[in-house]
Amino acid sequence: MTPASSPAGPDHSRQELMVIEAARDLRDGDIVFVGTGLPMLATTLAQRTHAPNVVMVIESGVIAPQVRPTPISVSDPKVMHRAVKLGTLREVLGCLLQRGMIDVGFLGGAQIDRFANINSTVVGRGSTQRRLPGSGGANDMASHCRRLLIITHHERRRFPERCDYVTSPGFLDGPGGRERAGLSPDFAVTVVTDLAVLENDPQTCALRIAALMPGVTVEEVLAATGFRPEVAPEVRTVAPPTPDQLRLLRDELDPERVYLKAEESATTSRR
Amino acid sequence: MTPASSPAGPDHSRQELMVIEAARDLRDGDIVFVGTGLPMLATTLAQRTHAPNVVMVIESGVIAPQVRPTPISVSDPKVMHRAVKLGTLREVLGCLLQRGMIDVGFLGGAQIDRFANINSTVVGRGSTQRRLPGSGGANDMASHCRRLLIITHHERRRFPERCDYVTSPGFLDGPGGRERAGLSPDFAVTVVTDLAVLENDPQTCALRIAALMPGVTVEEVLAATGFRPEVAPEVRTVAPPTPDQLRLLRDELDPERVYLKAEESATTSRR
Amino acid sequence: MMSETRQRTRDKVLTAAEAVARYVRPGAVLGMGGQNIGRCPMALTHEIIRQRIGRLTVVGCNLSIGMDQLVAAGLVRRTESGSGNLERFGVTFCWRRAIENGSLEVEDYSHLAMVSRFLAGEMGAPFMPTRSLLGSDLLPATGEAGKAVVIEDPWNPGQRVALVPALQPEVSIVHVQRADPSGNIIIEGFATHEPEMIRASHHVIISCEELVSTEEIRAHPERTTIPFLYVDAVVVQPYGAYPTSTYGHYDYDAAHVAAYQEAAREGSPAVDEYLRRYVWGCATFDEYLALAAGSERLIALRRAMEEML
Amino acid sequence: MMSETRQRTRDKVLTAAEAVARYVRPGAVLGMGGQNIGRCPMALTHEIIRQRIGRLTVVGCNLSIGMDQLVAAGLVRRTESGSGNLERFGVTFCWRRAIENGSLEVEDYSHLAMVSRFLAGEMGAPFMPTRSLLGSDLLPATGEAGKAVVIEDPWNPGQRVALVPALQPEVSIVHVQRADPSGNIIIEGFATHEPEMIRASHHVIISCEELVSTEEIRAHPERTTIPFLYVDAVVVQPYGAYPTSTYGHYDYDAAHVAAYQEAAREGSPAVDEYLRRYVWGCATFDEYLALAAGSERLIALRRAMEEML
Repeated sequence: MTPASSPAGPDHSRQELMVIEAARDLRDGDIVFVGTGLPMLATTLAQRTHAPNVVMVIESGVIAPQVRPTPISVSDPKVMHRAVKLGTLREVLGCLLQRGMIDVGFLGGAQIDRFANINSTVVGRGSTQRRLPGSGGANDMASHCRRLLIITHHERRRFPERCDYVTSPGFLDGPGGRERAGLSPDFAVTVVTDLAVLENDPQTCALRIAALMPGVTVEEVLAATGFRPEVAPEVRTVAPPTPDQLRLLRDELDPERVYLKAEESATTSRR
Repeated sequence: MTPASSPAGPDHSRQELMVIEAARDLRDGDIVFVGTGLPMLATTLAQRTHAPNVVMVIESGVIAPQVRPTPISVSDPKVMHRAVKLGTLREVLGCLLQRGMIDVGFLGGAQIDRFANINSTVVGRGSTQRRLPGSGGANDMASHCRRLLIITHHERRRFPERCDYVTSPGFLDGPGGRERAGLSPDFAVTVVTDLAVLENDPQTCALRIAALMPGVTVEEVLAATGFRPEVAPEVRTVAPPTPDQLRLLRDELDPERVYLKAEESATTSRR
Repeated sequence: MMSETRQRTRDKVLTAAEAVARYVRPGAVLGMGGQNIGRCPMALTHEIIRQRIGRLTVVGCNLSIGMDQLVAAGLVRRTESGSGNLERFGVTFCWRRAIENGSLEVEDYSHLAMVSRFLAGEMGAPFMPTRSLLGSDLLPATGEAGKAVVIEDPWNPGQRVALVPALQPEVSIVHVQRADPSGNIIIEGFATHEPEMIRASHHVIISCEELVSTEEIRAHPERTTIPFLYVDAVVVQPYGAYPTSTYGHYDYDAAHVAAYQEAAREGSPAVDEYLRRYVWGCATFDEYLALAAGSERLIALRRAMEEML
Repeated sequence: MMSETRQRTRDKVLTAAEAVARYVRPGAVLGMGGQNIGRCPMALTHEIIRQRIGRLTVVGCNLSIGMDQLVAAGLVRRTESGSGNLERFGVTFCWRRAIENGSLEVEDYSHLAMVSRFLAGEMGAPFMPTRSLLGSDLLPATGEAGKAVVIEDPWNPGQRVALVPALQPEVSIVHVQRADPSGNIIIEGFATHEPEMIRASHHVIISCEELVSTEEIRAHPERTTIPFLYVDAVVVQPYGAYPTSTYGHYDYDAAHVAAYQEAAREGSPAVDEYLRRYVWGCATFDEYLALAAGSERLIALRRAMEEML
């Protein structure tokens, strides 16, 4: 069942491959709602490779910028460089996102559960409770985007059976959950981790293993996942980076290694 | 009961005095929602005389312009001259008017009834029905201004007991009518005509005769009014114009006699 | 869904004939830009008349000379608006006649109620609350959800508030000062209901006085009124709002507006003759401009605007 | 009513100390401009801390370093927002600690839900519909009108929609690029939730990089973001958003943001020491700028912005 896999060589890190794999998921012409961090690296990488017409939209009111390396905030002047419009949060979250004009949104979160619900508000209960930044635009993205892309480190505690708090709706309680809540059912989720790519099963809505990072086994993924994901009928292995992808990422998109040095914490890659 | 009155001399027309009397009703600092025609002449006259800090707001999105003579439309470039902001209809009708920030609104209409309801939509019934321009911003002004000012020609058919169609709410069916409908009761109406000044009775809400144009009797007003207005306890006579007011009006505000030549029809002075 | 097929190419420059043929279909809900005698999308309106695209529902805040000419041409089934008039130049006479003789359906709102409907449309919200309409005959007597409904404010029991339904025109036509080939647009001066209407629409055709480069747009991103994402077609048409004015470019032509109004007031056959002569008789809007105004008059209107600012 | 007493004079220029003393009262609902590390109203925030005006309810979309310092100073009773964080620099640590130890009430919304509340506030509407929140734990479980309610869309029976209540802050503080003495303001670059929040507020204090003349405002009326009618006080304070950035003027100071975050993460006594040194220890914001940055650093931040654009 486990496909042939090549071990990750010393020529790239798993983190780099996560960004590259997420970039591959963007189609030319997609209108992408993105924050900073690894999602922005993935989006700019897509623009510089197979998807030059990807349009970036950033919550603070920035539309179609030509981002300069390497912004660390949605209000960083680097994300505003040569935008076609600098507007308002309402124009972006209301008139584009809720209006139904965004194809893909990038999200992060401290917890992602079986049905792709996301928690960025509070983890734990009672005295061990840890407060997180809250929704920001995340709930809005999950409510109104047609596709969600999540880049995250693969750890058991990040993938519980059920989130402690649902900040952003995935498929809620499963098939029909979104319609019952009043949300559009035209929705799909892809989670790219350092171990695998998870996607929602179109029938059950649950996240399942769709691809493995080179050298990773299904068993390793299951061991690092708090719920037990199904395995897609044809699990592929994530293709290795091309030299061009690596060069762009390292030399042009994050030359100072602001994000590529180490995996980000959930709070900073989240928007 | 009828106060002493001096006949209108040849030195000014009744139309001019209507404009001047309406101007007197504006207080310094008032934020005034105004269209073109006689209301705009009255507002600019107030600005040039006793109320220099009157702020004009115009539906098409114009805020605090220094109007050039003589605009004939709310979209006329002459109303936009040196505005502090040229914005949108939403900003003006929503964020100023409905937000409760407008002190005075100028309205016109084909019919004004006993309770100061106004019709600018359709007059008559069945085959004699005559279609008018509709509400425009009039319903919004009547719904959200604290004071309404109406300048109109005094004719029986213009002052029916009840409007054929209530485009803009005055006091609706009388005391408590606005609250019952969901509107603010903080509301007053003044109607300046070529014969008299009508104001709502604070108790009954009905329009009553508050002042007479020079040389006009209460009987003349009653004869020209479709409903029977009460007469206020102390009816004053409208003061004659000062030479300065007349000069400003004739030489600076409407030098081409676009509006001052003849009384306007209801449809054109209406906004 | 309509919005799925929005134009995503970066060069959207088309002729008026191409743009109208591609995006305005018979029976469409057509959003109209402009107000009274300001920035009415006349070049695009003439093209719709030239192509005789009918059964339209025309929507806007103030509907003016453009809507009246569409009615005169027999292309309008229904209007939804806050008003129909040209202020000092009178009402929209063909519209009035069509309502009075029963050949046109009309749904009356206030201007704020119409803007609120476009606001709901652009926000992807199903309706918008307003305290306009309450108590007036603009509010339907029945509680059925149609033109508007009244509910109780959940936060202030006993307080009534009206809800008006979202309006998303199938296609809107708007004349602006500047646009780039990809459809980034700059509206100078007053903007009426256009930003909300444009963003609410499934398709948008823009005509503009000047085509500017995308470089120029990116150099001043805070001046862009509407980003290219909402726009399907850009038609370059100087004087495209004539005989109405375009702020910063030219004044309205009172004589020609009055000439149309005279024909419109008279009705058939005067107004048919107007359309035959000035619309169907002209292969392009430039032909119309030459016939109706001529270059001297057009230059004078430009000077009049310059003097005014 | 608050809105009745809006400042109507034409010269609204005050010092930060005067403006805050006049318009921010203990217990107020305080609207915060800015986002993350962009254009946070730091000069006005420091002044509130200096005057120790407490029991505040702080509202905004993203609440950031300004809110966190108010919390650190013990002046905040409650927040209503979409998030509290500084992105790459971490969360708002004092806020987090105060929530975790129960000393701060918090009402969580999404950013769109907060903007929708300000939109309702600026429109004079009692609430705003949204399809955000639905299905999530941000939506309260009970149907009671508080944080939000769910109703059925009257035009699409069976379709649920959330209503969020209007929010009209008693006073908002916003730092902008330019303003004139009467309070016409120009926001350059991104504007986040500020236009809606400003127009929704009963009182507004603006700090600005540059004071411009009303003549200059009137020369380009389409560039005015907010007309003077909404503004009560104008405080001229160059670098008034430091250590956050002001688009077109200067970049953020990563070192100083990080220094605050280190103190904030540590909590007492480090963060008290920060406030003592940089806020209570400085009579004015200019003193703080000299102490925290110095003119060379400030010039370097200005250059960094110039290079970026």
